[in-house]
Amino acid sequence: MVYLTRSSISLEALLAEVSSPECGGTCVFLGTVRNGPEEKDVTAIEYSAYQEMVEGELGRIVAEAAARWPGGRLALRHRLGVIPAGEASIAIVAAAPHRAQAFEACRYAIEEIKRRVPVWKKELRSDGSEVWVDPSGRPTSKPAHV
Amino acid sequence: MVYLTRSSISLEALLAEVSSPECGGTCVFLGTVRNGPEEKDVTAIEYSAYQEMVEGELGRIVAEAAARWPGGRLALRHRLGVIPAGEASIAIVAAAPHRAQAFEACRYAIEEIKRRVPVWKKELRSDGSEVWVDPSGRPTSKPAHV
Amino acid sequence: MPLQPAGTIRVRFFARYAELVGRAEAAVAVPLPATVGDVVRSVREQLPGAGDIPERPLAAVNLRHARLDASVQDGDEVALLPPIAGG
Amino acid sequence: MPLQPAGTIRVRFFARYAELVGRAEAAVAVPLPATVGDVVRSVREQLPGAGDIPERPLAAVNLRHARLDASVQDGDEVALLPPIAGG
Repeated sequence: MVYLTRSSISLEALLAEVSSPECGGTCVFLGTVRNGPEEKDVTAIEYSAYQEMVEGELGRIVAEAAARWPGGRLALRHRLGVIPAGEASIAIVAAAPHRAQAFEACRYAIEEIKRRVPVWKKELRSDGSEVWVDPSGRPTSKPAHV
Repeated sequence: MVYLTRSSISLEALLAEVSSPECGGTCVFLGTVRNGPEEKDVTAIEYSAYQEMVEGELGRIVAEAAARWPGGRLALRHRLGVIPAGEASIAIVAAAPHRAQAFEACRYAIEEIKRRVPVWKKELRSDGSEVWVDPSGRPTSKPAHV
Repeated sequence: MPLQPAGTIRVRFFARYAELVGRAEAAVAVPLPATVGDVVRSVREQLPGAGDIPERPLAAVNLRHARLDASVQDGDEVALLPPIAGG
Repeated sequence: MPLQPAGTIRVRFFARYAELVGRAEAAVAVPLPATVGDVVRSVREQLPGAGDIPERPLAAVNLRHARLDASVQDGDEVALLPPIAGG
């Protein structure tokens, strides 16, 4: 596993991966498990994936970003398994000579990941129910075990 | 000093400031002292500021972002003094319920900072020369001590 | 009449689809030539529980996204992907 | 003829401008009413080294960015700001 992990994501390690004297701007995106007003007492989300394909797609996204923003550097990690609310499920770090490139590369990576990378999430709620999350970000499918 | 510091910036502390269960997306911008092909052996940059005004402008930028992206949270630190190449001079952390808001708020903050916040930098080069940096990001003014 | 050649496709299920069919994968025989759509039809007809998988699901062939009209060969791996929700 | 009132402006210099004038601040007397532009002119005429400050520098009055035609009052703090290069 290159891009996938089942442990906490170390932002520091990712920053070290891209750090370079030529890069003056670094943009980071962190996606964290949310339990806000749109959710219903989410205690954690269980992330599952088509792992072999995820590794392939993420590698392609990194290569695309490298081609599109030459001189930039991109590192990322997606966490799988049960992730408690508040912890990061994904971290993307894009460093570039100038800030516009860093922002653009980072945004590109997360948008492509949301669109292409086969990962699924199931909300685990405090009442014990489990609900698959649909791509709009809201759970709409029937509870899985009813 | 609220937004200014003369020590290393702790990204972890800034992330903790904005972290919230309602915010699922966090965008970070780090500006680091560069020594790339556009520079000439820059060992460090000395940052100076009109400190009272910097604090006021940064406070207004944070307030503007709060008004523009309600539900979002912004934290930032600008470092002053001599900063060695590779270390961060600025860190901005924007958390929001959804990622688009986090990216936009973070980008807004850095663009406004570059435009409005009275901070200056002087490149310290390995040959002992010192050069004020102009806003385009390149040193063009005459060396200061010649 | 010559015998029509058949291919064996390894079909993989994930997330909610895996729950619907109660398994993570199946070997499905299809007459060749065949498309991803043909594999989906076979799966939905043959596997208990698979009728609740949409007629036109997101799919991948050999670890790459593929349209339903893409062709499949003997030995290919076809994955049926619920709506992606990563990141 | 009545005496024209005068104001005392605290002028602050930063970065390269502070190096040019060899000081961080000065008290400058200007006849009132006056604008930021009037203060800049007085500074450039009166202070040794200040002639190298541009005629139309970036400026602030009382910690806020101000145009050169903004008016100043007795006791105001006017800052002359080299091109901003922060972040």
